[in-house]
Amino acid sequence: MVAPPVPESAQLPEELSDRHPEALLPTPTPLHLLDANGREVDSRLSMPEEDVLLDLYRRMVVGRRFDAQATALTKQGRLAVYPSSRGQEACEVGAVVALRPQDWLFPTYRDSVALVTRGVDPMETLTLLRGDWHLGYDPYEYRVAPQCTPLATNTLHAVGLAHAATVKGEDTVALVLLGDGATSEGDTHEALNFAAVWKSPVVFLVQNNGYAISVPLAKQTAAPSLAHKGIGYGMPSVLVDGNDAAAVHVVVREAVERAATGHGPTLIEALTYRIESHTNADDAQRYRDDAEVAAWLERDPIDRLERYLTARGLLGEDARAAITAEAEGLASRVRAGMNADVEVDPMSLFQHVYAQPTLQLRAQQQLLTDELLQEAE
Amino acid sequence: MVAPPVPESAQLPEELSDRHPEALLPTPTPLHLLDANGREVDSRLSMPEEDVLLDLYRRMVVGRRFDAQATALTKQGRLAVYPSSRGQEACEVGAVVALRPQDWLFPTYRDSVALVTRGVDPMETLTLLRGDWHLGYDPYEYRVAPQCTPLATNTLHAVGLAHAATVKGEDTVALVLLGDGATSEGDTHEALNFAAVWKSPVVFLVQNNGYAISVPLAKQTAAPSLAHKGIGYGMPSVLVDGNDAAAVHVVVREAVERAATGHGPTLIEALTYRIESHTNADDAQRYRDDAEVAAWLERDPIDRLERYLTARGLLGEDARAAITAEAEGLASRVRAGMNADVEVDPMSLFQHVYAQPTLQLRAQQQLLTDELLQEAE
Amino acid sequence: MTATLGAPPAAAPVTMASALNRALADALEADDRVLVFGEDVGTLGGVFRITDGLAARFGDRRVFDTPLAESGIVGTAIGMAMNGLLPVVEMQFDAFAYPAFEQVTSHLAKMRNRTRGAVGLPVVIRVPYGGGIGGVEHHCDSSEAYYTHTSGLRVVAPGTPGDAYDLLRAAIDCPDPVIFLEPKRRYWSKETTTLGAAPLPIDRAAVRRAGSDVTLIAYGGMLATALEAAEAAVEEGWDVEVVDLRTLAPFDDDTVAASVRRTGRAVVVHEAQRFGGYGAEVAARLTEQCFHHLAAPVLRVTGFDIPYPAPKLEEHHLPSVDRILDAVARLQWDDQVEPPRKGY
Amino acid sequence: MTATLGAPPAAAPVTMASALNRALADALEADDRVLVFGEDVGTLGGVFRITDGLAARFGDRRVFDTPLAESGIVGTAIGMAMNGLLPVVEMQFDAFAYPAFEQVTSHLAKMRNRTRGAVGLPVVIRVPYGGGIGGVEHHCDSSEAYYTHTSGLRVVAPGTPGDAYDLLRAAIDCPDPVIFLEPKRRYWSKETTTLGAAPLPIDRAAVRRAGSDVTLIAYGGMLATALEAAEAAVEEGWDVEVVDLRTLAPFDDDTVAASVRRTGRAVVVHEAQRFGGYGAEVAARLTEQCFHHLAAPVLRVTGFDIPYPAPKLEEHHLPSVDRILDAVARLQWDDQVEPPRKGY
Ligand SMILES: Cc1ncc(C[n+]2csc(CCOP(=O)(O)OP(=O)(O)O)c2C)c(N)n1
Ligand SMILES: Cc1ncc(C[n+]2csc(CCOP(=O)(O)OP(=O)(O)O)c2C)c(N)n1
Ligand SMILES: [Mg+2]
Ligand SMILES: [Mg+2]
Repeated sequence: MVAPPVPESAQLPEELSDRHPEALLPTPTPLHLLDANGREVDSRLSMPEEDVLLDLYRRMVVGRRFDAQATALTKQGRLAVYPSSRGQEACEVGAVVALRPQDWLFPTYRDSVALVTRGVDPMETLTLLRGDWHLGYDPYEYRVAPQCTPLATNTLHAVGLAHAATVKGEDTVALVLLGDGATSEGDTHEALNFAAVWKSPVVFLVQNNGYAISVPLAKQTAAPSLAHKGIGYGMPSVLVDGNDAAAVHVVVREAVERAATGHGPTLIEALTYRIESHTNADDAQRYRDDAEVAAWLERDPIDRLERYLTARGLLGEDARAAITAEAEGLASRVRAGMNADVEVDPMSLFQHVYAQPTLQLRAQQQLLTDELLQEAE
Repeated sequence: MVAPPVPESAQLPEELSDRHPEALLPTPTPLHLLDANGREVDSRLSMPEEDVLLDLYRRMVVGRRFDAQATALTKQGRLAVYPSSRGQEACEVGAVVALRPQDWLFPTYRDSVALVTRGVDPMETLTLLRGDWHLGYDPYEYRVAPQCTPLATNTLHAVGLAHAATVKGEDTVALVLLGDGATSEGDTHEALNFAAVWKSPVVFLVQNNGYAISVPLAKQTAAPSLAHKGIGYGMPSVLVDGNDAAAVHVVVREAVERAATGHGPTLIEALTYRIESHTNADDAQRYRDDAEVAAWLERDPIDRLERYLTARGLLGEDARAAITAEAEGLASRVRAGMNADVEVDPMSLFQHVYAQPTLQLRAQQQLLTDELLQEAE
Repeated sequence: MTATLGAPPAAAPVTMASALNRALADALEADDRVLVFGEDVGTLGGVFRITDGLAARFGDRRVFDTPLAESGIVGTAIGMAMNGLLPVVEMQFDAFAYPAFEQVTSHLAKMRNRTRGAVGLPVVIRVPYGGGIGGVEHHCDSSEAYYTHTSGLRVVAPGTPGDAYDLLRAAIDCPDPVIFLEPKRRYWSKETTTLGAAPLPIDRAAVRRAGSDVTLIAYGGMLATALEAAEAAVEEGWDVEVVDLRTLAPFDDDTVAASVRRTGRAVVVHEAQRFGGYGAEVAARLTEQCFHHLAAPVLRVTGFDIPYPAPKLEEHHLPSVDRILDAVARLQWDDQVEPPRKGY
Repeated sequence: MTATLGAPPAAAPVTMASALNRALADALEADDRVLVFGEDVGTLGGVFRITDGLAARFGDRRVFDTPLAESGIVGTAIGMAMNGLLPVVEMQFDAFAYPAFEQVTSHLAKMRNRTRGAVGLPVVIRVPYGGGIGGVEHHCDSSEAYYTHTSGLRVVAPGTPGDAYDLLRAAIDCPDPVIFLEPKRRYWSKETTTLGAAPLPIDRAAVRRAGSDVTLIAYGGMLATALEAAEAAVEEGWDVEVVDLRTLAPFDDDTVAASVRRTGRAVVVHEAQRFGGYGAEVAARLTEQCFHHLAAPVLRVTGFDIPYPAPKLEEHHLPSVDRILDAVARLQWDDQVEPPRKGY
């Protein structure tokens, strides 16, 4: 059996995939647009518009500054914990910029930069990590689900939300982010399957950063690539260079377009790397070499795009200065915000457990009220 | 990208699959050895030895007789419930005959014929379904795990048992049976993944009988085939005609051989059909046409092999008579056994909940003892 | 009022199964946002036929079969609820809801609180629960304790056809997630009633039989057994009150404690294993609230602390009329040591 | 006995984390069939470093990282136990054990009974549980009630480093499956003790502090708080006994009921939400067993019926010394209405 050639475009008409299932397989090497030095390469993808590229660059710089600020705040004890996205900005920004206002984002704990890119207030993004409350923003305001900690569970929420959009006749696509480790959970499997069977408008973006905390990919899967899982659901899959913001952006944009036009879900695996430890509480030196980190620093997503834009004369001094100013402005707002102490009302413990507080919760609230009064005396 | 040709043999050296992941894909049409009329077809598989073929035939006939007897017993109210394997004998028998004594079988509720083929006492097989106890046999005696009802959970047990064999340096392969519906459960995904990562000696045999109770395959998956899931775990996969006992047997035998020689797990999908309703409590007419059933009756696994053996002069009158006698003997033993009323000691309720009964269970046992004494008075 | 205008529909005999079917149909009819899905609920109408005819009537956009994956069913229901729909999903049998446990505890129960009220999840999970039907292993679990211990969930268990209708309608209308436990053994029980005529609120218990000597507390599959025991107790000269909890969480303290204060004695009945069972909560909280009214400890009549038994032995495991009467008899009716308290 | 021969090793200060680490190492050393696996337990030594150094010492055949899937971890552990091994697996945090719930309830707990004793499953599931460490959502659940209600499981929760060692060794040696709850907040607590010197049996509770007025019942993360409360109560003139349950299921009725009969008053303490919590079982069964000795209802001091709160608010949720003392104060010390019963 010789497999038919894969068509040039990811916009895969369904009939084709029926006749030639191998068309659902990813390419053997990741799709990309820029090499590590920011030079354009031959690709089946077409380069995004210049303003989009500049926007991606700007948002990556701002996102990284946010990330660095958050990391710094953990060292000062201002944040309980922070899982950094450093190194993964091409995925977070490239993907989110591909969303339309009516689309939804289903992020994980790792994806604070994606949230900021989506426009979530940076202080609201950090509410969870500062320990004030489980969530700081209104999901409906930004169309961003709560950052999800139980791994892979958000994949199903995304499918459900997208399917509901189909049922209601709304043009909404759900983009769900997950890590390489999360692909091992049963929920990922169920979500890919439901989405494929229902042809739901969902885009699954696996940020394969090589590790699940300390566990390297080789202990996570024996697959040729995580994208190779797609065909087992009848879902087209794409393998992309996750440090190439332009490529991630184009690939996600195509997938969003497929989803929005009724062609169903796409599985995208983006190869990237987390530069920091899993969180500030982790010590990555226990399980990986400095040399490995150094090699990935060479493939930095921001540098890469910066070189390209600079070489093409698209990134002048003024633009750089404006972006730096924006990033620093954000960082100082975050610093100021996080240095101000926030009081959280203990009574909020009892709110929103049910739509209406139960009698039992009212009694428990009274108990706490009495205790606090006593203490105050 | 043009995929490389798939090699002739399923005995896939691992290096090859590394270089050419497409080699992990199943063939586009099911492998077979005999067509529906029992004529040998061109195949990459080689026909099993004549004695093996006769053995497969004999066991299928006996298995079907057992199955028919069990179904009859439900009508007489002697069995609480019975999920019939009728139509799936080629899978159940073909696979089990491929196991060596030291191997393990992990069956589902559907696979009573597989149990009988493995040598489990037919009365012990029916203990569960007669409602006497949850299990009638000692798993270690036959190397057969309890028939599993919670779907797909047994896939993980099989992987664990097989991995333990590897750890202990024992030559044991675990064959796990599951249905098309069960492939949708998260546990199936986790099991395939663990097995592939650990290179465990496991064979996954999906009996795709087209339905999960009433739900047809098209609502279960959008994949080109269920076997296409293998590549997503880096696992070779095989699509086989599940009504061709010879083909199933050879394919499972090759997979057992791969597993036993350290080449890891295989995913096999066997296309078959359940002729009866899901169980005697189900009414298949609510969700499928008589015409569909009729078409599958034309592809009967026993007829097929019988025609082949007869045409080749391998199945004489004596052999037939002996097999019929064996089948009828079994059926009458089952009838006799099931018509005898079995007393189940109520005190057994409290045994084996823990290795040693707890004080609480002893007190509860006393309560029941007192009640029964009172009643008897 | 004339005979033709505004007259309530005549009461008619109805099984719990058909009451549930009617509740689903009426909810689908009343609100476009209601969806019914799960394993075999479409074409087949469910293995217990609770969804019979719904797919044909409302179309497979609103009533449909899913792939076979319970976490998937609950997880996607959560996403649908986030997007404004009202999913009513079926778990085929009690033990087959366990694969969805993480979605239920970590998301369904917590979402409203996590999001400070921004995201409510009005999902109903229908779970045929309990035994007494001769089912083989894994088909007869009673798992109410797992759910009632999970803050953020409402847990409901109707004991009669009329209540099955009312409570399912109320559960679907409820902005909170509801675990809706359907007692399998009562599916084919009949009641002559007018469905929906005078529904009691979802979070209220009901005194099903008034009595002055002892309170039997039951729900779901055990309500009928408790009522039977109450009748049988007449012979012994005991006047037994039966409270039907209807909703297990949140608990209707007022109704139940009032009854126990009146009678001074209480027995709680359930099929589930005893240790850490729902009855423990009932006993503990009633003791906290009624200690000085109690002539005896609140007793529990429950299943044993064993895996649910095979069909041939289930009768020994399940609370029976006799076992309930034995417990009532142990409530120190002629306590010589302790004088009866105030009021007795 | 000379100073060099047979002398017990000198007692030394040890944290609960290192006691657990030592228990695993000693078990791995003592029995080849012991395997330790889970997420990040190999190279990293676990996120709490409980398995630190074990992979290096015993090799990655015996101590290893799995793919990230909890049902997979428990399900394969079941298969390994069927094949004669003794798996000790780690769930990274309490709430992340929920995906394994079906494997735990439908298989791990039931296998011995289903197979009439033919297949025992000596699996230990280690679960870092509870809060008090400023963890974000899903990292601080207390789920003992889900497991203690599941017949066939043993549930253990050490409160001290010495017990952590003894109970983990006993759990690994135990032929039954054990859910081993490790109180995260006590990982770094120290005790000066000789590990393994005089282990108490796995299913026995321990009186940690003798007292005559009231019994505080605690375990795991709340033991230290209960002991602190007992000390503080001295000032109020109350002589408080503290019972450490150690094993939550099966329950050591003898030890606990004896204490409560002696004191006539009891308070049970846990972090988990109250409704349907483990404390309900303790209260219900002690009331059944000690009713005539009780001067007051058994009270519960527990977390509220809410999802575990964010770090800034957890102090308000968790039982504190003051909240325990308040409960003790509510035990009707000067009850004018009811005369003290026999014996008080
Ligand atoms: C169900 C579940 N199990 C375990 C964890 C603990 N945990 C948090 S992050 C993590 C690793 C996740 O790795 P990956 O999916 O690759 O994402 P990354 O952190 O690399 O972005 C683990 C094990 C969890 N959050 N949820
Ligand atoms: C976890 C779980 N969910 C649901 C069920 C109820 N159930 C029993 S068999 C079945 C259909 C299974 O279909 P399939 O896997 O194709 O096997 P088949 O019965 O066709 O052999 C269902 C839904 C179950 N046993 N376990
Ligand atoms: Mg990762
Ligand atoms: Mg099937």
